[in-house]
Amino acid sequence: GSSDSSSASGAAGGGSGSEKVDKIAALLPSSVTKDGSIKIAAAAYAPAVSAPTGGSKVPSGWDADLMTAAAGVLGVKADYVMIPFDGIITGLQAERYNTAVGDIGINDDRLKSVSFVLNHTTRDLFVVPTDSKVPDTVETATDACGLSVGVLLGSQEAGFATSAKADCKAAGKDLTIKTFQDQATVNLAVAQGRVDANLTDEGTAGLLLEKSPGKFKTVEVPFVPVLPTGFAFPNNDDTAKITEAFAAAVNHLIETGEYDKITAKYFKDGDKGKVDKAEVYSTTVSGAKTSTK
Amino acid sequence: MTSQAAARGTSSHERLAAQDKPPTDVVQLKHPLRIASAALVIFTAVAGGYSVVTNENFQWDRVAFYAFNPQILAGLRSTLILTVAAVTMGLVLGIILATFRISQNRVLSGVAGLYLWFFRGTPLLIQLIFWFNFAALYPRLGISIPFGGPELVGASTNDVLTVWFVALLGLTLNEAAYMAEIIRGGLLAVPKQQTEAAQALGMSQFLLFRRVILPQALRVIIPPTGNQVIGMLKYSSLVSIIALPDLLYSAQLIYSQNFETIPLLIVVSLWYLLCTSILTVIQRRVEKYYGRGTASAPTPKAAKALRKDKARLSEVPA
Amino acid sequence: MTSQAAARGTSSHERLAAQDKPPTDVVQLKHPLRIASAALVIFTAVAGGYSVVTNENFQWDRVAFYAFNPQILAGLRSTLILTVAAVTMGLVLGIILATFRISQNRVLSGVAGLYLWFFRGTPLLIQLIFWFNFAALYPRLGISIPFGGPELVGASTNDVLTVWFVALLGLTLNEAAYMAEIIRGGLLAVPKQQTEAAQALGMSQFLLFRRVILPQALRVIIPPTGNQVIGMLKYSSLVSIIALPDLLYSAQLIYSQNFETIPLLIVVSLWYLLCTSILTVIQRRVEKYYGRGTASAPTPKAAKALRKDKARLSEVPA
Amino acid sequence: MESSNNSPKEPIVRVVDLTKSFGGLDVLKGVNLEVERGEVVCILGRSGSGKSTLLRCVNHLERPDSGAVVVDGFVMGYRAKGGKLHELRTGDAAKQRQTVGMVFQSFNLFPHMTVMENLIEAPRKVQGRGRDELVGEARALLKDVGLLEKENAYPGTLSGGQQQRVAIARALMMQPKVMLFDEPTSALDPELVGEVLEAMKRLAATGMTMMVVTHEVGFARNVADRVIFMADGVVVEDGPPSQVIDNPQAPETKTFLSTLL
Amino acid sequence: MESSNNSPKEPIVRVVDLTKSFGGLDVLKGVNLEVERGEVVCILGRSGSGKSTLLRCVNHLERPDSGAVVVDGFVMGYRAKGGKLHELRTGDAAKQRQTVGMVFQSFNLFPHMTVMENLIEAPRKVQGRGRDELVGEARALLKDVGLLEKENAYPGTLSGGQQQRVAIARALMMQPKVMLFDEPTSALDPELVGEVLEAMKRLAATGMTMMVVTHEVGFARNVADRVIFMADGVVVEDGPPSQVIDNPQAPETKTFLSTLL
Ligand SMILES: Nc1ncnc2c1ncn2[C@@H]1O[C@H](COP(=O)(O)OP(=O)(O)OP(=O)(O)O)[C@@H](O)[C@H]1O
Ligand SMILES: Nc1ncnc2c1ncn2[C@@H]1O[C@H](COP(=O)(O)OP(=O)(O)OP(=O)(O)O)[C@@H](O)[C@H]1O
Ligand SMILES: [Mg+2]
Ligand SMILES: [Mg+2]
Repeated sequence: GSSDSSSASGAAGGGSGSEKVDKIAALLPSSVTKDGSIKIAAAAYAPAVSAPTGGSKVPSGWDADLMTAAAGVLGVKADYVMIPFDGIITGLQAERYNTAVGDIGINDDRLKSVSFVLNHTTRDLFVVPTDSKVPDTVETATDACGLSVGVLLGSQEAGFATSAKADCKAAGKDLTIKTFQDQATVNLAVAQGRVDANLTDEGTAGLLLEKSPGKFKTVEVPFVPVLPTGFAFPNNDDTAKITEAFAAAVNHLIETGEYDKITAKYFKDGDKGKVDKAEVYSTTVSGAKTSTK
Repeated sequence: MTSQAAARGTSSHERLAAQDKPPTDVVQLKHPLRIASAALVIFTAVAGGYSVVTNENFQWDRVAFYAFNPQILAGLRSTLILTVAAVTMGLVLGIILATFRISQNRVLSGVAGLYLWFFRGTPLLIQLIFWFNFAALYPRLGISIPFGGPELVGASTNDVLTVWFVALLGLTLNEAAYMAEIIRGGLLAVPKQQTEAAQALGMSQFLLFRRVILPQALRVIIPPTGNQVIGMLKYSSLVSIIALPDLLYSAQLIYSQNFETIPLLIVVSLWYLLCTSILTVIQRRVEKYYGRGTASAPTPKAAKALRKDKARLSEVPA
Repeated sequence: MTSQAAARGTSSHERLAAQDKPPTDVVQLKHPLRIASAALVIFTAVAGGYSVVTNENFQWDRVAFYAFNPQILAGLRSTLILTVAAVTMGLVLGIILATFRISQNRVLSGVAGLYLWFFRGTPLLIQLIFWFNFAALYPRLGISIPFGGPELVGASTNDVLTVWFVALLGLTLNEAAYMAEIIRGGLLAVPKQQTEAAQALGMSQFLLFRRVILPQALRVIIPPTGNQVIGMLKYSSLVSIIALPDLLYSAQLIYSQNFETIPLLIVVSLWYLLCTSILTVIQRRVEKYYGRGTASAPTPKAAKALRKDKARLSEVPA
Repeated sequence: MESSNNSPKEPIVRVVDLTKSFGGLDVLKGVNLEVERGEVVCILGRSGSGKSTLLRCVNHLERPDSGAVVVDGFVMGYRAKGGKLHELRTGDAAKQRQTVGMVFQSFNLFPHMTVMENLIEAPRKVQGRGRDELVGEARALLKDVGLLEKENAYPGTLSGGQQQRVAIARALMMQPKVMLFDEPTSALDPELVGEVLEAMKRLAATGMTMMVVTHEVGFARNVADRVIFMADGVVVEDGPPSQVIDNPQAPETKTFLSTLL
Repeated sequence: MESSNNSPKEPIVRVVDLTKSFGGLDVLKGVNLEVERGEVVCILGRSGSGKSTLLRCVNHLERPDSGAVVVDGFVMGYRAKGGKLHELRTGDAAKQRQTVGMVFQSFNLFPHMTVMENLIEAPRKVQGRGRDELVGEARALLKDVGLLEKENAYPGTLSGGQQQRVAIARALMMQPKVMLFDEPTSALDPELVGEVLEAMKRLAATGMTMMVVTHEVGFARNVADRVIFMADGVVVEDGPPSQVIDNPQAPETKTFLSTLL
């Protein structure tokens, strides 16, 4: 492990609970500790990840802050690169990055290519214009038929929308899906009525309502399962070690209460998605969960 | 001094004596470098090809699997429709703009200039986002009394600016700016004398433009237009920003879910290469056709001037 | 018959008798349509401008707020650096490719042809994604014995292909393909006689290329190169796909959080317009410079041919 | 070899006090001139004396600054009405030009049309005449100039002399009252000059009114009824060839002819 | 007005059994020719007879199909060694061309260089000589052809005759042993022909060996030591001007000269 205990933790995110813990840091594989920093792909997806401002290179947001804190516990420098959401998994596969943040949902498809450390669960909602005729709750997928739904390219929600569309097809109806390349464009599309609803996670929905007061409201969608989300890691020889280290770091943050502080900062109405324990999801690490089912 | 210059050029040669017959056996020059470089290039190509074929990261089986995927084919169709429609409409609008630009009327020419400046000066991507979100600026489109007067006829912007409409609008307006410059060049390339000859025959402005100027300008216009079509085929992929699933975006939609990025990009590249190759062949054909009658060039004098008046008896000046 | 034709053209005129002096008072033609169209255009422009300025959806205060945002300025810097670097390197590679393409050596010319076909045939976007994910295909870059032999020197692909490297690589390889065609056109535009004149003076291939052909070709090459630079300025925004924060992507990063899409896009458009306008002015200057010495054209005969030999005494054939 | 026209005294072209300048340069400084019906007038003068500009004013390719050109009683480019000249719209001015045929130095055939298409295009589209009738007429004219077998050739494949003869036929297809020739042979190789002059000579013999700017003094002497000498934007000499060419009075004419001989 | 050379009997150019064809067209069909040091040889012949091709073979701008050109004892384009001709690399062939200067019909000055740059470019870069020395030499040559005041002008601003005189000076800057002229005046307006012929005549008087393809029979008669008449790829007549021009034997020569007179 690294012996350099003074190694800088992320400047912005670090709090009292993110000092280096040597025992946990020792779990990191040498390929990471070698140059004292980890390369993190971050997809701007407020409020999970917000792009850095004012000369800083460190993004903010609950997912990013958590990562920065975890890096602090592990005693490595958090070296962020902002990338588009749909570039995350490919970037990991190309081993361009050691890990990635961005409210990345864990699912079986993704587990074929990458591994995760659970850090949160996310509930999805429809965001609709305030004057929308969509009812306050859409119970089943078939209740959503006939709508046109905007989703973000590469997101889990895009996957759920696709399966809802299949359900509608089976019921002899249809559901229109529009896939946009960034969340800002989805928002504009909803605001202008180009799509009826934006299927997105709770955090994003909260932020959107906050930034555009009076324009939007949320609609509950119980037919969409609650998603585990987490830090993503490439599948390679070091996966077992690095996921173990990060799981330990997150667990440490949960224990010290730092985890609660960070999420409280970004979820105004109280965070409904907190987890008790960071688990490893992987198809290559023995002992890890291999499926979300 | 003269011998010095000669010595420099020819010092190592075997000089023939005045009455020696020069040898007749010729030893051709070998080009070892040329052969070596060719060999190197061929070797590199073969090694690269071998590596591409055998590297399993390329996942050729997945490439084959996706090549005729219905979503991909639908995307290809969208791309082709967009390209053809945008180029055609861009051509028409471009002709209008070009005639405005070279018109005597300062206002028209100024307006066309402003148009070209704006549409050539901003990225197509931004133009597309703008049109797509035009409803955020003007929720209703219609004709109304300006400066705050009431609306006469109108409709909701989003009802008018559907995704396809926006895509075509953006691509066309952009393409028209480039086509206008190409067409202007073509029109200016037709000699002024052609206009005069047509006028002298009593032809009206419109007739002489349509029957004399335009057909000749086309010869100059066609080759760069071919390039524009090929360019449009590729740049039309920018419409993915407004969620119109063209060829590339259809692939992105698939790989963003299943992460088979590389094979899907290969599929898309192959389709693009196929289309551009076909277009290139068509372009050559069309160019040939428009060269008809002018291959042996209508410049009456230029070439002949050099052959002319060779035979002239003259006394040398004293 | 002759009178019939005349009647058609001039029937409604007042015919002068043989000894009438024609009137000298001239009533100029009015151009009501021209004036009306100009008025309409100016009116539309003013109304449009008024609407843009007063429509609060444009959020001009936010535009002003973001215009000099440090992130935007940093993005602008990246865009400019990318443009300059990619065009410069593309030019160098383009010269090499163009000389390959017109070379007598079939292999070199074939390889260059293949290069052009591939890089002009696939969208830049795909090329960028490819290079960015090259590590997924080849985790290590290096020189090794081909067909599966051991590696001699090498490095991890991702260490070599940093974001900036990929961006420059992608843009340069693509740009080179287009520049090669432009340069080839320029080289072919230099008259063959210039080559012969230089050869007759004992110049070597290299010298004649560098001192005679290239400077003259530049005159033809510069104008389309200017267009390429302006194009590159805009198309370089595609590097946002690999998360290089250029001008456009910097704006996207900001509006992805606060959703102030429209004002930020206006800011970006204004910067692009400013840069392209400046580049256009520079382009005009450079074109002028390279026209030096050739403005009054070195075609010895073409023009003069038409003035020549006018005075000739000849008998009419019987 | 005096031309055999029986000169009826009726001017078909009248140029009255014509002036024209380009920028600051006064090119025509008050030209007065009459051409009788059936007359062949050759215009001589050194380069820059305004010969081409004069011809271009006659068929209103240039608008005069002042003065007027009257062809067959109509003021070119204007409608004379109530003692005033009302400028014609471009469309009407174009139609009016039908009465005047013009042959240029550089032929100016339409390169993308065959010889036949060159000939019938304008009469069909401008005069709205039938294709069949025109083809027959065109063949007759091509036969006259000895180019019947070239009707489907493109101009680019013809020699300069052949192109110029096609250009003459093309102008005649419009059945003009006057034919203008602006140095019709000066862009030709010497061997080809003869055939064009021959065609013009035959045209003159049909009684066509012709104004010919030329440096072919031989042609002027043999074919012209009248020779006009221009210098510096005015007519300095006007008379039968025997007088102007062989016995010039004005010093400009003398100098000019001496450089030719 | 016979030229004043004192003809030393030593051939500086020898053309031996030279053949050359383009595609299927045999342009040179076995040309044999010798030019003595200091001799001025004019080559006549009708268009297409192979005159230009012959000159271009002499300085190896064209590679002969068979036969050879020997200039000052060296086979152009080859190294004669062990009874064989070894082809030179392009670089060496280029250097070898220095011994032969060539002036083209269309001047071919470098339009992007001033007159002075045109003159000193090749001797500086090819022969590696110093700038100052060359500028002095160039000024002397420009003075000879009467163009000293034009040294900083671009070729595009010169008349054709001036351009051609600069082209002659440019070729002379390389200090060649033989000067080739390919119709040096045929692209010139008639008024300008004289000044170029005059420059050539003065060059001949300095004792320079010259091969001149020309149609200026007057020049040939006055300046040439020998006139060669080519027809259909071979030399059909070769002798002093008094013989070839004024008393031709071959039927081709007779026909050719009769068209000129
Ligand atoms: N469109 C124009 N713009 C400016 N100057 C012109 C124009 N047309 C002619 N000129 C000038 O007017 C003068 C007379 O020209 P014009 O062509 O009538 O002379 P010309 O007698 O026909 O001479 P040439 O024998 O050379 O054809 C010349 O100096 C010419 O440069
Ligand atoms: N590079 C070439 N390729 C093909 N044919 C050629 C080439 N150069 C010359 N020829 C042909 O060879 C023949 C002789 O050409 P050459 O130029 O030597 O004739 P010339 O005697 O100089 O005629 P001119 O007086 O017209 O210049 C011509 O028929 C010409 O078309
Ligand atoms: Mg004229
Ligand atoms: Mg020749």
